[in-house]
Amino acid sequence: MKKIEAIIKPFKLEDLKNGLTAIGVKGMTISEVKGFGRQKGHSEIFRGAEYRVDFVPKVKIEVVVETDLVEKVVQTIVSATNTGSIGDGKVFILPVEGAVRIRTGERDADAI
Amino acid sequence: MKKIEAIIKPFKLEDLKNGLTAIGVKGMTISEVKGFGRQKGHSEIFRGAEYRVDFVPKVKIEVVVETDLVEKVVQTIVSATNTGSIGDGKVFILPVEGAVRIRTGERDADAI
Amino acid sequence: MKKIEAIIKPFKLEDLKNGLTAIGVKGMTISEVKGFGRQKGHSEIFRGAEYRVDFVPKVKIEVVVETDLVEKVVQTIVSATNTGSIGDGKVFILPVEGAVRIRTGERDADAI
Amino acid sequence: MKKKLLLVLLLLFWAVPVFAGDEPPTVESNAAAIALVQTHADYVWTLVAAALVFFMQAGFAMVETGFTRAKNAVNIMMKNLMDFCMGSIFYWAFGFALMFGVNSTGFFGTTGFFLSDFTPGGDPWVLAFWMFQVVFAATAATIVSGAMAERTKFVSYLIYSAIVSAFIYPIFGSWAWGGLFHGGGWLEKLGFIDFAGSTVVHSMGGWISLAGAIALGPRIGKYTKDGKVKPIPGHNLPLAALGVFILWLGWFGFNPGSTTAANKDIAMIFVNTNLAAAAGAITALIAAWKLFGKPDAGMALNGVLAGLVAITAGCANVTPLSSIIIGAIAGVLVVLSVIFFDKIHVDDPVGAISVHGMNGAWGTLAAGIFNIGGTSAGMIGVQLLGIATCFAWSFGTGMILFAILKKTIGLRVTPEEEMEGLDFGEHGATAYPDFQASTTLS
Amino acid sequence: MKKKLLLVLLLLFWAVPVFAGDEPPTVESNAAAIALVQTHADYVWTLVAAALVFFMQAGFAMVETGFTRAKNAVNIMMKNLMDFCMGSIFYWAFGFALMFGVNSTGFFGTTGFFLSDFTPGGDPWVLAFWMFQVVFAATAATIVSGAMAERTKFVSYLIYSAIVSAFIYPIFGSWAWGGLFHGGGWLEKLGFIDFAGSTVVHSMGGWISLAGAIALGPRIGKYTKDGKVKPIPGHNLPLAALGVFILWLGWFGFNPGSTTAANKDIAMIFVNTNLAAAAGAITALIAAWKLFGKPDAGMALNGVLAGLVAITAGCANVTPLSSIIIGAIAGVLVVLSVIFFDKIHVDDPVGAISVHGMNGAWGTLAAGIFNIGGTSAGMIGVQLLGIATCFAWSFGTGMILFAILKKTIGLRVTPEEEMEGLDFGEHGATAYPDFQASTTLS
Amino acid sequence: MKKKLLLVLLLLFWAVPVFAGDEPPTVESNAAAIALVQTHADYVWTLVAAALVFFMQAGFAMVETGFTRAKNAVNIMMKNLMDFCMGSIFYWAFGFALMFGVNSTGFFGTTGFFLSDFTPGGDPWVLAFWMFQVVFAATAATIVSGAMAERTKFVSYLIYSAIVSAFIYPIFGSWAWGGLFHGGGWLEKLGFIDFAGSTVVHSMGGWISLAGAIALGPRIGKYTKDGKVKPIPGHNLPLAALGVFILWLGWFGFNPGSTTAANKDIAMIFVNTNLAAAAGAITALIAAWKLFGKPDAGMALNGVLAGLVAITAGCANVTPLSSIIIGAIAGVLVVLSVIFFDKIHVDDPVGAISVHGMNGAWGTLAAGIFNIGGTSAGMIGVQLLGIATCFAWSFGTGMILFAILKKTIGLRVTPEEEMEGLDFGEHGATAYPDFQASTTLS
Ligand SMILES: Nc1ncnc2c1ncn2[C@@H]1O[C@H](COP(=O)(O)OP(=O)(O)O)[C@@H](O)[C@H]1O
Ligand SMILES: Nc1ncnc2c1ncn2[C@@H]1O[C@H](COP(=O)(O)OP(=O)(O)O)[C@@H](O)[C@H]1O
Ligand SMILES: Nc1ncnc2c1ncn2[C@@H]1O[C@H](COP(=O)(O)OP(=O)(O)O)[C@@H](O)[C@H]1O
Repeated sequence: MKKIEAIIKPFKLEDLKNGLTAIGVKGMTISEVKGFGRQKGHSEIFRGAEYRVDFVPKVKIEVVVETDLVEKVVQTIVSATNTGSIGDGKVFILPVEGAVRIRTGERDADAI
Repeated sequence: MKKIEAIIKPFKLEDLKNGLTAIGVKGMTISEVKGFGRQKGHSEIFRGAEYRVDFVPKVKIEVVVETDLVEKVVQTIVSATNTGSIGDGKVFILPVEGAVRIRTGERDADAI
Repeated sequence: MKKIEAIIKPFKLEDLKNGLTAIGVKGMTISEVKGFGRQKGHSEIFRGAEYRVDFVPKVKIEVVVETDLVEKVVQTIVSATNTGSIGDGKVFILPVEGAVRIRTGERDADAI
Repeated sequence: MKKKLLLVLLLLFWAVPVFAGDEPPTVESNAAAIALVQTHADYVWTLVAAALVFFMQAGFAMVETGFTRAKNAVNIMMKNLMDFCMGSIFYWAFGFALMFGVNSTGFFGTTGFFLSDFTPGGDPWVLAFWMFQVVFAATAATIVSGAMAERTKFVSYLIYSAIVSAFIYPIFGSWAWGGLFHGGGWLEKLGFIDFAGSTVVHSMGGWISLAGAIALGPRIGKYTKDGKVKPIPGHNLPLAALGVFILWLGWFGFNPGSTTAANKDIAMIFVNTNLAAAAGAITALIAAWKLFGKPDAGMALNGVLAGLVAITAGCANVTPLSSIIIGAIAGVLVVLSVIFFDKIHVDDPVGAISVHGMNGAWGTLAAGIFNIGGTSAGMIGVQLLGIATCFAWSFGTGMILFAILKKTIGLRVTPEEEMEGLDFGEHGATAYPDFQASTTLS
Repeated sequence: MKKKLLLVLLLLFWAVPVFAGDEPPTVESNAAAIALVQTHADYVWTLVAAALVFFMQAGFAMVETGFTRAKNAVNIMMKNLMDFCMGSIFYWAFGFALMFGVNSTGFFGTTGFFLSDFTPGGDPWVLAFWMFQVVFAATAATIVSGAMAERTKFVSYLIYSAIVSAFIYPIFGSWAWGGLFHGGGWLEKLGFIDFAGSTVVHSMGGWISLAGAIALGPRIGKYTKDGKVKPIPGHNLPLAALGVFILWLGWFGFNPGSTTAANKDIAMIFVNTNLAAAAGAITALIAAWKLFGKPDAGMALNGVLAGLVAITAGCANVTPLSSIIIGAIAGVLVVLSVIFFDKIHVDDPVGAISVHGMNGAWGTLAAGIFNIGGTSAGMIGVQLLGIATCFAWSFGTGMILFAILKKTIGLRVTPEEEMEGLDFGEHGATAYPDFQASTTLS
Repeated sequence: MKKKLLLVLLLLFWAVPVFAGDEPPTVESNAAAIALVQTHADYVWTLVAAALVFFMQAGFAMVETGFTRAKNAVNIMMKNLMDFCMGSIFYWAFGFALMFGVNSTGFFGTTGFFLSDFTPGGDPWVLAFWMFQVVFAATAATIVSGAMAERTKFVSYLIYSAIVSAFIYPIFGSWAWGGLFHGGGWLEKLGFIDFAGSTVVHSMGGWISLAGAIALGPRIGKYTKDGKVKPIPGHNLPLAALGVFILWLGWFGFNPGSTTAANKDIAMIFVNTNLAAAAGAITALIAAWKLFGKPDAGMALNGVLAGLVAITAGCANVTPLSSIIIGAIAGVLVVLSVIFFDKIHVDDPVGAISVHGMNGAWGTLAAGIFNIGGTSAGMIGVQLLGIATCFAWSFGTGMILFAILKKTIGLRVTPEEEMEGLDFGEHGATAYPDFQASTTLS
């Protein structure tokens, strides 16, 4: 089992959700994050003084899937969220050693 | 060392916190997330037009513990947050290769 | 490749960002979290009744780097965010099995 | 220019209808014209005051929303908006007639339904007076929404607000104030003093709030199994503070406007209203500081309102110094009262019972005690009678009304809906969709 | 004390300038003094009403901000603030003269630019009247900002607001209201009834809103490729509700203040205004409940405004009962109209077209239908003529204005800026930096 | 009906107490009755204006809260609420007497403590006048809370507000305005012009703000080690904008109400007030646009206030055109001044020093320069003398007061508390518990 974390541009979330459900992903968890990277932030003004905002709003998607699905999920994420412009984001793959569905106590494959 | 991530229903957080502290867990980190899964979202109306809200508010708990504690922690989480209804959430177990306590520089077991 | 997660005091974020960029880290992702640990929360009052707030605001930094950089990054984080007082936070190191840059499809080392 | 001329003509015309407009003025025509100008001033003042009292609806909405949770903000706004709308229509249809219609029995009026006292071309004073009275009726009604916040079915609340504005408020009102128009009630005949409504409006609302809070029971999670109070902090204290400022402003219409005449009396009423509010805030702040170790903001805000409610009965017949004393006592009273009702597990999210009920009673008593013309056992007795009658009537009818609603369409939303929030459950809405909620106060 | 004496003297002095101040009063001097006191009351009432109408600017700002997204909140506030500022200056320079200057043709006035009608020492009535009129002009202008929200270039909006206040609004206004001062227009000569501006102010703003919304096109994401409506929920409904309360308050200046005189007529206007608003909210709520299954908050708020707009034309010449009917119909009309404009993909974020345009027209028609003095085909005809003329003029000139802006400096921000929000793009600002935004409504 | 009769009687009764109520009117009784009606109009206008000025407290609270951080929102609300409450009580006890009591020396009054000038049954004008004056005193006091925001101990602020309302403000006030009642000060005797208080109220508040900001030092993180300005953006700009709208509304009481009489003069004052505010916003916007490349919202809001402050002194003795010029200059001045004070590291979170101090001075000077009756070196001299005296007095006494507070109970909270926020530290509260805070601005 792997956990796939993707950091994407917020307005791409819906496309991503649709893409993943289309390939049979049953669930995912998202959160509001802020990103720092090649895509620079911008300067704002408050009552006459300028300040930098270096962190850009992003959305993080976490989806845990069985290992054999990983490549497909990654492909789907990339194609659903790629705009070709700086700041599109990243996908990271992390190992997962176990999963439990709280409602039923089911484990691993059955849990997701 | 493992990191246990649990996605739960927000109103269960306090029970979970009490459960974990009861078994000697010293710390944890939580965050506001939104979930997508079997538990469907709902439709809302704004000035006469309907729209779907597919993501359900959830709370994510991250707790890093030594390997031998994992099973106990998982059990505690499940029993503290299970309501038997769809959307109770998931528990995921991820490997952790190291930990540092910033205040002291202590490592691994001593860090948590 | 490893993912380094640090839970820090919010006001230390800027120092941390500067520290990491100084050692050549190109990107990172941050999120608002709440922490529970040795640093106790506090009590508040609302219209005459007291209640405990056990969770303390923290910021979580996630940075994925190549394995050989890990130690340097951890050092930088600790020195940038250490204040010596309870609640400074933790650093966790997790394995990462792959990375993709959504914009280009570049993989692993090239992705970050 | 032509305007002023026109006015002179108009004045003369009004004043001496028998002569043509270009008749030269006489002493008599002047006297009549003077009275007419005074009447115009009375209209302006009464209606400007009514507008200020109307604005109190916004104040209540802000205070109640600020003191409750984000997930119920839309519902509370809607309750505060719609109870005024329902109240306006039902007070127009029934309430005003019951309160100010010709009243042979002394128990309620029987004429003037649907504003039938007004006929085009006739004296429009009934309209100015109605306008001032309808905002009072709506005030009494809206007080209750705060105490019943975060758990009441919207449709049941709408029905409640219609009934209160149409019957419960006006009938008691006719006993104390009917004589201000065509009516005349038994209580006023005994010399009951309640100039602007500490009892008629505020205690009324407060005691119905008590009935509502009891009928509903506390919000989920407000009291732990072992009986401890678990406060549910309000989600927007700046909004609550804005609401209090708006209410204070509105009270400058509520109290001085109750003269329904532009005269010199309004000066003392303004000063008394302001001093009582200030004193109430200060003593509430000090009391909270002593009791809880911190100058609690919510209590200071309640203290302002307590002072305002308490001076409402006596604002025209006590001195400024007495007003400070009355307000100061109100500020302490509200703090103790809030603690008391929490202790007995009556869950009143905004403190409506303590602010309006308790301090309405205190203010009514104080109007007797501090009366400029001196006080007497008899006077105090009548005040106490009025206070007791108001409690019996409003708490009693309130209990009956809520019991009926409970039995029929139901009074409280389901636990699931209450957890998720009434904004979604009742209105399918979210108050703040662009902000990440914090669900983890814990 | 000395104050009152001083007043008597002052009065006599003003009244009979020929005599010295210590001359004994005469019947004539008294008559003049009475007229003067009445004039003072007129000034006070007209200017207090103007202040209330001014406050409607805050109401519009709150409603529009509450009904749109957090990322555009600063921009909307700025538009609502600056259009009033631009309007004040341009109405002072040009608008007032075109609307109320001496008007030989019946099409626009030609005297009184830069308030030149006023000379120190002269009759200041022109100033009181200007003050009351400028807040009306600004109301017409600011209505449009809501319909054009979340996508309009700030600089283009500033230019628009100047043009509307200087030319578009005043020229039509001179046709209907010029006779209130030095002017006199063809429409009022036909007997067109629009007491406080359902057509002159609200339809005007509504139809320019329609032109603006069409010229701009819908916000990104409002309508899906397959033509479905994808609502963009407002970010702060409590703020929107506060705005509606403020607007309701302001309308107590807008309608009764249009007497520009302290007299008894204001009583019925107050009552009618209040009843129509209440009825509008109730029927809008019921309509929404029936149609969408829930008592939609946004629609109830729009319903209040619809009722207020609809009663504005006839508030002085219909009965309270008629006002309830007019408001009740307005409440249903606004719901249907909002649905209609969404169906034809005219993206009006706050419902300005439906509230002000449609109900301004309805209210103007209703003023003829429900006229206390009775109605007639001719009367209805004139009302319809006025409604049609207003549509032709304001929609037409609006379309031309926006087309020119489009061709020249551009009317709409870039898609990138629109996605990121106009607060940053136009003002380099963030409305709520201390709150974690929720970008994932999805 | 019976009401109007009753009024005639009442009028006659008041007017000619010697005769019975049913005496026929005479020329003399009419003259007296006319004066009485005018007096009633004066009471209504003065007290309505006082209510509007009171509401400015809400405006200040909103502006200051909106321009500062969420973690201090409760504290700022409490400061704005409690300084008015403290001010009301201390101005009642001491301030009014020092300002308007009989003043033999020309330096302060010595009669009328605790409102002892009023005796039941006596002329209530002193109460109306007090009501109007207390809201002015509280305005001067509350201006300072903004400049001292986000770092001042709550208890020290309470003490400050008592001292200012009881002594610092009234003593200077007696020099310029004492003659409006029983007093009479040296400055007014020289012919100093400050009709509604550019100097007496606003510069006073502004210069004490300067003293406070200096005494406290800047907020942690406002200036980097290398001296760069690191702005701390306000957390709720819509709230700040609402505050500005409320203040603008309140100024329609502040300036025209300063006639404390219902007369024709209020018309020009309304117009001047409005035009100066509009001009100030426009020039501030343009200046910001030129200087920073964007139409900065905060500066436009400050521009409105700058225009309002600047016209306050001369609103009754300059023309509308002059008002536009005065406001336009104020708008530029406030932008430059804000930049200047940031450059010298005086941390004024809301710009109180620039808005009230600098523009109060400018407005006072302008009242001399643009005087309708023409100006003169002597007149300018007296204006400058008044400006300088105000600075010396308020900055001086402010510095002393804050130094004493510093030495005794302390003026500033601990760095830890400042970082965590004063809401928790001072009040044990959270302003917005249901929202996820964003702690990571950069
Ligand atoms: N090394 C990293 N570790 C974690 N998150 C990263 C890292 N680098 C980038 N990110 C995340 O990815 C986002 C996009 O990266 P960025 O370099 O801006 O653009 P791109 O991915 O197109 O090169 C950043 O905003 C940040 O949230
Ligand atoms: N594959 C997954 N990866 C990550 N998070 C998931 C996954 N599936 C579900 N979740 C999270 O768990 C929550 C509950 O899952 P859901 O399917 O709705 O109910 P249940 O766990 O009872 O079957 C979801 O809201 C989502 O946050
Ligand atoms: N076992 C854990 N797993 C995950 N996060 C933890 C754990 N222990 C502590 N934390 C996080 O680290 C933060 C600081 O820990 P704490 O014990 O309060 O202070 P310190 O790190 O100085 O000992 C906590 O607020 C929490 O967010």
